[in-house]
Amino acid sequence: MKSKTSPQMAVNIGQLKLKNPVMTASGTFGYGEEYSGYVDLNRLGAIVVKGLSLKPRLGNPPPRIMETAGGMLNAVGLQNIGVDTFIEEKLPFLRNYDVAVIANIYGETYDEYKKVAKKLSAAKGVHALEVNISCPNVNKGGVSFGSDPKIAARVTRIVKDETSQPVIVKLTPNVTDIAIIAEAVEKAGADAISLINTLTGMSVNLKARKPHLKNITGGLSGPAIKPVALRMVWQVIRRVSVPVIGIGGIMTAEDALEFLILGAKAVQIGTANFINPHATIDVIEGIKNYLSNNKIKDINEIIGTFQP
Amino acid sequence: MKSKTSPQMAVNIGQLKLKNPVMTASGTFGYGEEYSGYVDLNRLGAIVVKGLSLKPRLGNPPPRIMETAGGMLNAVGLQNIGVDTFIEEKLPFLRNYDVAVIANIYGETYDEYKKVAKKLSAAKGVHALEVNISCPNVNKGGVSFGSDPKIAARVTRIVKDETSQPVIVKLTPNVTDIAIIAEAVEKAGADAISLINTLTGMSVNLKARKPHLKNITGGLSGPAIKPVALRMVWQVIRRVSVPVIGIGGIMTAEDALEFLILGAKAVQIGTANFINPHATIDVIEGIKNYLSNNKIKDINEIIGTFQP
Amino acid sequence: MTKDIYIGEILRNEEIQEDCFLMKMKVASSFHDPLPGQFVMIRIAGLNDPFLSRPISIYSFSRGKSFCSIELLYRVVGKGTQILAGLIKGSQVEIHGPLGNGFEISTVKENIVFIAGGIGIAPLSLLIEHLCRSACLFTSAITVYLGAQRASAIVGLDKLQKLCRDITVCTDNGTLGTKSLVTQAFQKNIKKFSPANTVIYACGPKEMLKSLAKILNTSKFSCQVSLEERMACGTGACMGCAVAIKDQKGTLNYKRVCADGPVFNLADIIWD
Amino acid sequence: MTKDIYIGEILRNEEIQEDCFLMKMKVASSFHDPLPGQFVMIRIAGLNDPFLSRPISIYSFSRGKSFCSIELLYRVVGKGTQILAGLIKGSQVEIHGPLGNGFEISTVKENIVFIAGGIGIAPLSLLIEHLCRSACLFTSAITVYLGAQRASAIVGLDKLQKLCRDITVCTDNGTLGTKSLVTQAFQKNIKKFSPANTVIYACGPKEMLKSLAKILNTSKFSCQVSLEERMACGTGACMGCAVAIKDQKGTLNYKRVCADGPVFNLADIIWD
Ligand SMILES: Cc1cc2nc3c(=O)[nH]c(=O)nc-3n(C[C@H](O)[C@H](O)[C@H](O)COP(=O)(O)OP(=O)(O)OC[C@H]3O[C@@H](n4cnc5c(N)ncnc54)[C@H](O)[C@@H]3O)c2cc1C
Ligand SMILES: Cc1cc2nc3c(=O)[nH]c(=O)nc-3n(C[C@H](O)[C@H](O)[C@H](O)COP(=O)(O)OP(=O)(O)OC[C@H]3O[C@@H](n4cnc5c(N)ncnc54)[C@H](O)[C@@H]3O)c2cc1C
Ligand SMILES: Cc1cc2nc3c(=O)[nH]c(=O)nc-3n(C[C@H](O)[C@H](O)[C@H](O)COP(=O)(O)O)c2cc1C
Ligand SMILES: Cc1cc2nc3c(=O)[nH]c(=O)nc-3n(C[C@H](O)[C@H](O)[C@H](O)COP(=O)(O)O)c2cc1C
Ligand code: FES
Ligand code: FES
Repeated sequence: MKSKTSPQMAVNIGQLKLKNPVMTASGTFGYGEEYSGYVDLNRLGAIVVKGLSLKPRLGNPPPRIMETAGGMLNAVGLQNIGVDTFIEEKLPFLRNYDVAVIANIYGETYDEYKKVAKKLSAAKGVHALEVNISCPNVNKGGVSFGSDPKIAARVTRIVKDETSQPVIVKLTPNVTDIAIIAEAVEKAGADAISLINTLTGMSVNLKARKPHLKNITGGLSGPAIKPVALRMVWQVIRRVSVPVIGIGGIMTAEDALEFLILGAKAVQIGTANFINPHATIDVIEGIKNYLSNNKIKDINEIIGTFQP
Repeated sequence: MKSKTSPQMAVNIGQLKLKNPVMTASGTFGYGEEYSGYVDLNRLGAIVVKGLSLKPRLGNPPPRIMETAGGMLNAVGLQNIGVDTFIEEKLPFLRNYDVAVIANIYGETYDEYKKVAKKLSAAKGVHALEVNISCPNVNKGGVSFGSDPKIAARVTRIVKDETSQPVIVKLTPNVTDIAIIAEAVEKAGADAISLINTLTGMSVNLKARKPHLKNITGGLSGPAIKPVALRMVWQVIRRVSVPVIGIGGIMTAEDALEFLILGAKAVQIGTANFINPHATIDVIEGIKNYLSNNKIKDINEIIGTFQP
Repeated sequence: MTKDIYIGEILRNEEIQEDCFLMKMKVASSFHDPLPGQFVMIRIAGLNDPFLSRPISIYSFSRGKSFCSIELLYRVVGKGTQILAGLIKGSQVEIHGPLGNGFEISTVKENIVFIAGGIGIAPLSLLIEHLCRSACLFTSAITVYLGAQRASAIVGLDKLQKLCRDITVCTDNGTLGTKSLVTQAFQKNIKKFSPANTVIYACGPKEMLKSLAKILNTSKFSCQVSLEERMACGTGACMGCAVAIKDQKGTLNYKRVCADGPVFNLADIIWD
Repeated sequence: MTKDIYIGEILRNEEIQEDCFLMKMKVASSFHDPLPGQFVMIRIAGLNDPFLSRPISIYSFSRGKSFCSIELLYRVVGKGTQILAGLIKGSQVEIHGPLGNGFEISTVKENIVFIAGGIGIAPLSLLIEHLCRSACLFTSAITVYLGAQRASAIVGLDKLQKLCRDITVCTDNGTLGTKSLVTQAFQKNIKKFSPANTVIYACGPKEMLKSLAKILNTSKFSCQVSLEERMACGTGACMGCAVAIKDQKGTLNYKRVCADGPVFNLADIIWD
């Protein structure tokens, strides 16, 4: 039943051209290396690396993760090697591959975002920036940058001013109205919007009467959050005209197709990598099969074909 | 290993005295009747009935529910028989039991809340009101009453003015900062706060390229949302002094104990009833066993013993 | 009536046709005698994925000395039924029921017509069995129209053949019986039956019931159908399994398939 | 090296002690030879509850003509291991590995001391086997201290006895061997060993490793331990399995048990 010509899988996120719409989600695929034994990185739509900060970050004390029903909590606390070490030590490895590399960036102050963006903008082998605005804003007493449209817009503008690379802004779901934030960052110049980051959650160790995570709360990811992710993509997609990248609980090609049909131009695979190190390739293959079986020649033909 | 004297299970929610901290969650236990074959209603801490509106509500067209990973979506649309029919036809049945009955109320306008509260306040056999403020506010273009602290406070005050019964305000999790809403309703006179209602989610029917729910979006409940519920209870409990009732994904006694240890004075069992019609009793028995096994004489001794 | 959750121990679980399984289980004798058309909610104890229980009609029931046995006839269509199909002898399931209202049984009619599409035979079969066993009824009064897409999707025929004689089998592609939609096969013979002395029972896919509704539209035939909807509780509490039904005044009301049905008068159903 | 996900077909899965199971499975021969101390991530294909894979050390490994066989020794402590314990012969699991860094093997030492608490014997056992098989080593150089709370929690002893002679068994309650903590039993004999010519390998509960750290505190013994932490990916990507480790300058760093470990120098670990 398979058609002989392979379906066309390339999609564009603004100027960024991807082989296919399947990326890795930041923080779930290391710096690419960690999965290079399992996955031919050349086959991926893009690799979004672990969130980078100006200085190396120690991250939170353990325990950092806990399993939940259909998902997991993490409080890694953005442990990372810092932008300089990334450029020196990790980027050369990634340059060996013919794959789009997206640097996920993170700051505790506006200035940090600015500096990280600047450094990465000058680095060879980075094809786009993804701005994580879910982190607590040190200037504003810990309220997340991403929960206030004005602050979200300001971060976006600051990063845009530092780079000529496409800027993707990644939204947090822990807000009353995500569409308002999306509109604000679009207006501020975002070239694309990705969503969702993790939902804030918590897990209680009954025996010890303590939190399971040392950090008390953590970010919930995995299939448990897929319904929330789909809803938010649906909300945002109708309010912005820039491309939207769907993230949240995608485990299979079918899950990914749900986001694409809703109107997401691409998707990111997060927690699924942990359960199945081959998940990204399985999703790509699954989408191809779906297109072939349904005699669809080009992935773009199905994006946004959802009928409410 | 069981101690011979049964542990003391009674808790107080303000003036409301409950045999034990286990209630049913609104909309998941009908009007009590539906489960009276499976559960001796006399054994429950309280029965919270299906949300009541001033006039009977038809509810949303089907399909109304969909399964998700570790949970379900519902878009019942508050189908109910209306407050008058409830008082005439359902309350007499409940009066046969020695159990606290809590009426969950719902309005599309301030005035509807007021009128429903008034009617129930005068009805014999209603022991408290639970105000559902997660519903879209028709006056404010569909934004939920519960997502704005001022509106939430106003609804609380309106209901308080109509009744001498304890007023529990039930919060929606679809907000940026639930603690602000909790503080606002406490200040407005809420005698207790219950949380969480469902997270808004969505499910896509890939084959039909349509939503699984006719209403497109629905409320996510079940174990998938427990981490979010625990986190929100934890956020609220430290900001208000009125009793907090924990709701969200409680399937077992252990789940319930997690909420109690965090500081919730009582819990509600929702979706679990669907999976196990005997869930409420299983939770009550399980808590008793836990107390006996740990030689704790009174449930109140463990409430709020969590050490962050 | 006290209701309970029962452990069903699988005695047998066989693929009797392509993708179609017959599961026999034993449950404690406190299980109530089901009415034809009632169903159970079934799940695998301790398994949270799939999360919800699944509604399945009672296909056959018998009461032994120390336990009851229940047969379910089901088609594998998704995750839940797939997992059921994998259960082996000795495995345990959790069930509760019997749930819902059975068919209204009128013994005064001359003709009783059954129209079943595919797995829709499951709830009807118990009713046919019941009617055949009730002394006051001649099996000659029973006419069955059994249809499916293709031969391999025709199930329950062997049991039927033991119960009654007037069976018309049809398949969409003609691989068994007449090549015809089951509703068309019935329509061709509709003149044989007088509305006043006939009662029709039907179960099958929505499209089949819809065309039956069209066929019977202006006629005076009384027709009861068993409907399916996604369910969460199965006990009438969640309002999840709504179906649009006309009340006496003809206004739309949402009824619960689990508690107000699954059997409804075909004429009362409002199709979308 | 290309890494893959393997299907493990259960050959045997028996409770060899109270709550302690030995699982033997066969996997395709492309599975790489594990180093002692390495582990696999294991899950039941298609089952999403529990959600994450579980890390289990490779207890034993052999390469046959057409497939490899892997043995896992595990204790049932929660949902995941409970489900593993329920698997019967012929069931399939999904594994990936071998993961992590094994023990550093120094063959020049005179004495090799193993200290295992309970199920902690699992990763050490493969190392002992390896050392015994390597020609350059006399089994007399090996001393094993094997401890647990009670007799029924002592596992892996039979296999050990086939490999080496100098085994001290101790239990907290004295139901087998010496009544002593395993670390105390070692401490009593510590004078027998010279730091320069001895290497220590240990695995067990955190408390055991902590007291071992205290015992060895100012000594010059080189001691490698295998640590456990909750894991999500097992491949170094999620940063979930962090453990506080001193770097050369003595500053705290979070290392990944899965990718930087699970074997660490005891002296580098910062206990909370
Ligand atoms: C009262 C009642 C009695 C039933 N009796 C039988 C029976 O005797 N034998 C039998 O094989 N089936 C019966 N069904 C249908 C059966 O419940 C569904 O096939 C089953 O729930 C599908 O579960 P799944 O996980 O395999 O499929 P899913 O993955 O949940 O869904 C697969 C497909 O089945 C459809 N579906 C899912 N749930 C239902 C449902 N409750 N009703 C109708 N379609 C559904 C979906 O829309 C989808 O197309 C009955 C349904 C009801 C409501
Ligand atoms: C590298 C490594 C090798 C291991 N090798 C073995 C082995 O060979 N045999 C064996 O029996 N066990 C081994 N473990 C421990 C094993 O992974 C846990 O016992 C298992 O994950 C518990 O899963 P569960 O679902 O049964 O328990 P859960 O319900 O998840 O937890 C039950 C208890 O186990 C603890 N626990 C959970 N996960 C881990 C973990 N990853 N590490 C330590 N404790 C945990 C929890 O804190 C809790 O107290 C190893 C762990 C690691 C990290
Ligand atoms: C362990 C872990 C670490 C993460 N780190 C980051 C990060 O550094 N930056 C970021 O923007 N998102 C981070 N995320 C969020 C994911 O990229 C993704 O948005 C989220 O997990 C939801 O997708 P999923 O359900 O497919 O995992 C992390 C998620 C996990 C589970
Ligand atoms: C089918 C269904 C109907 C519900 N109806 C109501 C309602 O009428 N009023 C209300 O306040 N909450 C309603 N809820 C929310 C529940 O009371 C509860 O807050 C939520 O389901 C989370 O708890 P759970 O995960 O234990 O189900 C409903 C939930 C479900 C699943
Ligand atoms: S399934 Fe819950 S009311 Fe019918
Ligand atoms: S488990 Fe993911 S980094 Fe170790």
